[in-house]
Amino acid sequence: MKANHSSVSVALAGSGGAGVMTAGNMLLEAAAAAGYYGLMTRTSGPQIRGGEAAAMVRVSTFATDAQDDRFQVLAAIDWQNVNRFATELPLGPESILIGDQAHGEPPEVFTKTGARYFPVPLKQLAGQVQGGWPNMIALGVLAGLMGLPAQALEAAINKAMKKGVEAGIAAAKLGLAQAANLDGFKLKEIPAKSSRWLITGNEAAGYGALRGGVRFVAAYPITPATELLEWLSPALTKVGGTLVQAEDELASINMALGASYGGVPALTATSGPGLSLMIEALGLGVTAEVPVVVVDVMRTGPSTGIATKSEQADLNIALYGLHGDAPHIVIAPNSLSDCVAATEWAVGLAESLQVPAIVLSDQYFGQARAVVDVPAFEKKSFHRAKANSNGQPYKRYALTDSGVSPMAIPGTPGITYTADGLEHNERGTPSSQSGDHLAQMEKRARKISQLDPGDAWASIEGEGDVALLTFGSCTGPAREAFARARAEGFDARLVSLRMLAPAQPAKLKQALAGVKRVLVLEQNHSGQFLRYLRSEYELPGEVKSLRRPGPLPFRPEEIYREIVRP
Amino acid sequence: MKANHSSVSVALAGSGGAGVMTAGNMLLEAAAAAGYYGLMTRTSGPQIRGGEAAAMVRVSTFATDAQDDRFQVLAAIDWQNVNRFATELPLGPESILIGDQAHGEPPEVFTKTGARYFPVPLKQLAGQVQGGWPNMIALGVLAGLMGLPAQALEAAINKAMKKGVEAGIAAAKLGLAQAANLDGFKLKEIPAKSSRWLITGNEAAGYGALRGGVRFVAAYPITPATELLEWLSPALTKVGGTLVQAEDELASINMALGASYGGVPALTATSGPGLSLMIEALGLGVTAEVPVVVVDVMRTGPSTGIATKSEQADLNIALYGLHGDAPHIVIAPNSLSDCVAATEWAVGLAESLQVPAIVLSDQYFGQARAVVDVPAFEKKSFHRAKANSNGQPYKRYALTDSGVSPMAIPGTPGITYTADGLEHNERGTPSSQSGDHLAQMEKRARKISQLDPGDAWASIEGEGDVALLTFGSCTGPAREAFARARAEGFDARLVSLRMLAPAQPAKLKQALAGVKRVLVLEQNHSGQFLRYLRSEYELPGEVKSLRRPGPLPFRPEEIYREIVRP
Amino acid sequence: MNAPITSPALTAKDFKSDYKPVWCPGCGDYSVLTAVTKALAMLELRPENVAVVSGIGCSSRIPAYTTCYGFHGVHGRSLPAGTGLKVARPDLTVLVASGDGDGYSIGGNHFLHACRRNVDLTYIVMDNHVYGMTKGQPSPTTEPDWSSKLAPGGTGVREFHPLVIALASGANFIARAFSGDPNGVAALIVEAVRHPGFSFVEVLSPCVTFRPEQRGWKESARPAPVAYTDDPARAARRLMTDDGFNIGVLYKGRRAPFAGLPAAPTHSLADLEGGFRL
Amino acid sequence: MNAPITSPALTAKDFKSDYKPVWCPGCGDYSVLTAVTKALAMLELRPENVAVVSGIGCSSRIPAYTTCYGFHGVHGRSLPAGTGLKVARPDLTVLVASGDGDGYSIGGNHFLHACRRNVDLTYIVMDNHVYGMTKGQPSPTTEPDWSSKLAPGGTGVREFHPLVIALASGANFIARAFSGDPNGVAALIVEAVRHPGFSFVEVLSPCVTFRPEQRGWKESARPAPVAYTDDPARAARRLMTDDGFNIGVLYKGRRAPFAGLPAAPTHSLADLEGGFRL
Ligand SMILES: Cc1ncc(C[n+]2csc(CCOP(=O)(O)OP(=O)(O)O)c2C)c(N)n1
Ligand SMILES: Cc1ncc(C[n+]2csc(CCOP(=O)(O)OP(=O)(O)O)c2C)c(N)n1
Ligand code: SF4
Ligand code: SF4
Ligand SMILES: [Mg+2]
Ligand SMILES: [Mg+2]
Repeated sequence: MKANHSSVSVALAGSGGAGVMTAGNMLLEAAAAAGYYGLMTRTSGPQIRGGEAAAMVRVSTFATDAQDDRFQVLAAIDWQNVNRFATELPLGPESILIGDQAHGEPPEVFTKTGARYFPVPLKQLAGQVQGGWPNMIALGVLAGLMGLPAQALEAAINKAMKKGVEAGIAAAKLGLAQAANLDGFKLKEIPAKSSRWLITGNEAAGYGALRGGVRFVAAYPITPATELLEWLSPALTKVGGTLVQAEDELASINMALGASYGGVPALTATSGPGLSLMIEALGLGVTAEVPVVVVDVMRTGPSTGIATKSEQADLNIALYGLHGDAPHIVIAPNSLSDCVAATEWAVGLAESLQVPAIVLSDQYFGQARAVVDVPAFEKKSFHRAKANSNGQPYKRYALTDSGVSPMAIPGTPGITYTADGLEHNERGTPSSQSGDHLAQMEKRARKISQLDPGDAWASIEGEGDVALLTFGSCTGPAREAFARARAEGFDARLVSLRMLAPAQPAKLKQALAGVKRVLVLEQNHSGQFLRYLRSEYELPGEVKSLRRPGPLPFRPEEIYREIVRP
Repeated sequence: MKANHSSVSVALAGSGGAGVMTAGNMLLEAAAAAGYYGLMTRTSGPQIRGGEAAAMVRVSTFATDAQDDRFQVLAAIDWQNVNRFATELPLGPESILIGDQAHGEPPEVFTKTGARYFPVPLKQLAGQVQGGWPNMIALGVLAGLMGLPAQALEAAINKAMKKGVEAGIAAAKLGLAQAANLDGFKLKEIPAKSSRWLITGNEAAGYGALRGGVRFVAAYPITPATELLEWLSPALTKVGGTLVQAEDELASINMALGASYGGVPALTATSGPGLSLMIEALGLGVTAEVPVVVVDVMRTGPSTGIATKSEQADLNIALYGLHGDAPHIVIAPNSLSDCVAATEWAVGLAESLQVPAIVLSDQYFGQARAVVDVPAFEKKSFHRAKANSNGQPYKRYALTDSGVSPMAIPGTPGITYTADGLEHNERGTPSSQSGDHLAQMEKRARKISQLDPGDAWASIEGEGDVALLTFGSCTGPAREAFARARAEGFDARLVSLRMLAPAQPAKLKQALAGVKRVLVLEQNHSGQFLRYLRSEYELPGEVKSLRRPGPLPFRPEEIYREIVRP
Repeated sequence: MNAPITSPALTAKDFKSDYKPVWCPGCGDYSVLTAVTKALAMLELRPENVAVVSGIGCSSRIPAYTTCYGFHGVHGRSLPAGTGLKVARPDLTVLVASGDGDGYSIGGNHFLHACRRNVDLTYIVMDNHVYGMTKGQPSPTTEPDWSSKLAPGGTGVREFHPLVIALASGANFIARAFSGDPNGVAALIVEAVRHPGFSFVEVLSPCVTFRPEQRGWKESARPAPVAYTDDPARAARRLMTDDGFNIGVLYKGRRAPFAGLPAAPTHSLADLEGGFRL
Repeated sequence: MNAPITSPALTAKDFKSDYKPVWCPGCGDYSVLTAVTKALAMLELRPENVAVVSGIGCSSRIPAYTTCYGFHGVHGRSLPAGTGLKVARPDLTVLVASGDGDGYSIGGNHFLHACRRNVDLTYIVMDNHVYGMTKGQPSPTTEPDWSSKLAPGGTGVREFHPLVIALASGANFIARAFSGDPNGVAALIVEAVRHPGFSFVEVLSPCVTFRPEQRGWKESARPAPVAYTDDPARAARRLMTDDGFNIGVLYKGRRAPFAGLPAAPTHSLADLEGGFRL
């Protein structure tokens, strides 16, 4: 068996209590310990807890947060209801199925892909080790199939298990031995190991918030944003901040506004249903010019939808959901690890422009765990312009050229004022005069439209007269598709937008100069991104929409085909 | 003085308690009694009650709900703070100012327009009548200046006053006599009097709701939608329905959904801040396929904005405010009296497509009172498709060709089901399968996209290679501008969209065939309508945006200039 | 389309659907489901004349597990939806089901106002002192010192007292039940449905997954020591000092329920046009 | 930027801004404004160290009429905004102002949870039993038989009892005031601000425009016949039977307030990265 794979994807499935997530996490840790990059995503049945589940682990010699086209290995502790995951676990004739004869044959939906079946007596082998479990045998088999070294596996088990380490290691080694008998998918060696983190998108966004200066968070739990909050709660306490669990999302966003009005950068995190409830207060942030950040970890909509699955369909509400003309910021991280920088940036923009900012993450980023290179942080400084008394009557909403007016922070004498969601004049006094309304509308629009995001507005890769436009978690598979095309000598342009609002027509125009064919890639049904692009930009050449709703992620192969299509 | 005016606009201003609204209403009634069309709008200062106010009355020989370019007469009981209304009361050199010397001279902001000032001793004259009031004198003056007959004035006073009718009439007659001394603006005679209503847009929308079959309303008061609810409350009781005052908008929209689920067509009315709070539940209506109608009487935004003034800036939230992909209906009445038919239609569409519908009215329509021709109602029948047991397992969300699936109404045996905002399969059972999600997304999109609104989607008037696109209350001044242009031999196309969602690209394409120049008219700052048009349609030729935020309405003259501009 | 008068009596089984609940094995909500179906059979209702309305949460999944009409709405809004339904359709029996997060946290305002409004429906809250569905965060009824990922060491916030709030807001019937005794829960639901106006049944329903210690509720729950009162002041005194484990009807009021849609119109649409006509 | 230690004592006038209120002549809220400014002077605070947070309504216009920092937010959300502010800035004195519509109707849920949470702020509700700003609709405290355009003949819905709800939810200080006696209101606000935790002052503040009969409140309001209690059960009994016109402090609790932002960090950001590092 040659070590010629630069990426191997395996899935481990089984019913509740089988320990597939535990084993999946250890496999990821083992891959990391061996110097590889890795990504783990998960899926489970409808049960609140304990039903069938699958851990999907991809190990690679290159950094990626995308799932591959197919899984090389699907292993199952048992096959109970695993067929429900068939669409999420694409296999091919080169794939192999691992299962325990004691639990019957693999479901037809998997065997009909042409995947070869190799039974392994997981249960029986586990019985050979005192305190051994079938999932640890499976872990060993999977690690062995990829060619992960035994030491890495041991290290991972040591790190993860509180008790039963010996038994775990013994069982995993039995699994490793089984793998030696099988045709595997050995990973290429990875040369130098860079400095890495093991992190989920939710943790990354939480950390980005803290880097941006957030010290107050108010929130209401909601899948798939809850882990972001659960990571932030103790972390905030450590850095001198706090998290308040609010009674609902109306409270959480208004608490955040109150704290921010008090001078403390503030954030909340939620998903679609919660964002819906925050719309009114976001408008208050716009009019009263109080910075605030909302991280929307998008899930499948509309309404309650599918709480545990991903989709990119909150673009409309994020961009256009507010009543009235309410200019604000919308930022989308374009990789799992970019959740750090994108959230930090959003906080900086909110603070420096005194405006609400929405970060569009999604369930895919939020709940996936990946080995990533430690991000290089730029030293940008975004600060809230604070006012001090100069003896003049204070104009909170002064009509400055930039549209930004220095803000008085409670406690500062001589410049007290009332922040107001009613239309107002420069002093902040409510006004129903059309002149004041127009002047303040223009001020609020100006501070957003004058913003120059530099190169941060998008990541642009490649050359050529085909361009693919996308955002968020579709970027990962697109990057991989581009790499494949490029490897075959076909270059094209990948433009992944990070700044969705304000739109950057001049920059996109430049990025698309000379382009003849535009592909617009997004994970939703109605083409929200396409519609947004059409309304804000002039797209050159022939435009094709590549879209489908969640939860199935785009695979590199399908994007690749569209890029190179003659 | 020749009776050669087809339209006269007058304003009566004064401080709190001066009775300007009472007099304005009587003037409107008198005009109606004399066979004219009329329109009354109002403005007032920031005080909750009693501050300065102005009644603006336009009387005309043709039906219109637009304000004219300028006021022919500005009368003031006193001038206290009336200058605050200067931008709302445009005057010209042909205009006249009426005021009482006892209250000083008219403010410079009015005199500098070139308007001539004619003092009338309102107070002193009122003193001549036992129980007489200056506002009744002013009423007489204004009626006289337009040439309204004394009988019409008497009839109006008789109708409006509970006591003091004699004194009122006597005072008004003194005013009439004063007018005889002045150069007035006599109205042309109006030939045959058609059958008319005197109605506000809010009443019209309320009546349209009842015509559509609405029998349950739940709502929370908000300016400027409150009068719609106040009209509906007793009216509903009469027709066998009811109105529940909810604790907030979250409750009102969910109550409406509950009633509608029970088979009773249901509605709520609100304005921007309230609509913001209804967003989540509207998504539920989409996913669970429960019809519901929301009338959004738009006011100046964003946030609390200017509660008492008009703007067309809730288009974004109405079209795109829902999280996830949530196809629904958005309808805009294009005249005050169209509030009846548009709302009735919205109810019919919601019911027959089992989907939420939003009606975009605005403060201008809602609170203006006008003499209108009794609308001719089409006999369309829109019904909710109801299911009955046929012995088969009931599929509430069956994948029909039309996308509409017959709905079981509680009480019907054999076909019970659970309506669900979770994604589900045809039976309504929650499902996180991508296949079910896609199928249901397509079903929900299909029923909207397959809808053929016939000619009702827009009103299209005129010919030529210039087209003006607009919606809602901008249509009135546009119609008047077109009439003027046409009178000068310059024809153009006016397309006022009534159906905003779903978009009707094929119909608009046809309507714009051959057009070289497109004007897009809307009353908001960011060009929401323009952006919507760009994203949904291919606009031919050169496109120009005519827009400004509220509250000042567009005047026919400024639109006219843009149409005929070489 | 009403059921024929001679239809045979139904049993609890006829009210249980064949969907497999997503609940964890041992979850208290299974017994509540059993109790609801028993109660409906005891009330001699037919599934098509009953609607079960809920919000979002493990507990709020209950409607589809019955054979009644169900409305599984958005988080926290079960009471408004149930209110709209009952006012519009006074002929239906409406049960509103909720959890401590759905009903007392995000839905707290509707609880206050539903108690005041006194629409004739029955409100059943499955209280497990935790957010089960979102995997273990503190709810309003959670003890202040219960440690969780979101609030390590506890929230420090005093528990919400649902029965006291219900009484203070004007609920017309207040009972506490324990899911460990499904027959007892059923009997209380029957009484609640029969009582006119807004009836509130708080059901202690353990979350075995995130609050396994609640298995101990079996030991704490006991019949209330005294019979219910119809005097709000007396009920207040009792409920303010109650330890949360007295089971039974605790208060019954005599307020008249909120009126539903009138049976028949008194005017035609044309009559209304009269108001506009010149 | 703190005020110099030697700054001269301020008077009520120093807390009154020069904006002309939009209120109707005779509105009870004028006296509440006076009382607030007097109380702040009596508390020897400085305007820059006080924040007045409100929602939407006539009453909610109060922040800008003071010289303090003000936050005039959206309808019904004054308490969350005030909570966020006070938790983030424990050094400030935070007054939250509301009306019976803003605070008890749309804002009812935040009221419940603010009482429980016990953040150290003072909540002043100007209760006029009507929606003044939107021109005369029934509020939660409106009498069930009060006829209005929206509810001809009355809503038929039982009034909301704010003090009972506050107590039931855990408020730490409960008082009722009457705007007809601004000095009395001021004294109660002083006491409320000084009491740690969540202090609730319900102020009967007539709407002379839509409820002119409330001018008669002058006759009804009287000092509470007994001194306040710190026993919730006793307070409950009193408040349940109280006719709504007993003025004074009615309950004082001893719960510890909710903690604000910690004074200093214990870790650096780099420390947190340790958790991700491989
Ligand atoms: C608007 C909104 N916010 C948050 C959520 C996430 N959420 C779903 S269920 C739930 C809590 C449920 O708790 P509870 O009512 O006690 O039900 P349990 O699961 O404990 O039975 C939350 C916060 C949501 N679905 N919608
Ligand atoms: C979300 C939302 N809904 C409704 C309104 C309209 N509104 C403004 S003030 C108000 C009621 C205020 O009543 P209250 O708090 O008693 O204040 P008052 O005017 O009586 O002092 C309402 C319903 C609004 N501004 N925002
Ligand atoms: S998580 Fe708790 S409440 Fe939810 S189903 Fe499991 S045991 Fe029941
Ligand atoms: S309407 Fe009533 S509450 Fe509002 S300012 Fe006037 S008197 Fe005061
Ligand atoms: Mg719970
Ligand atoms: Mg009030």
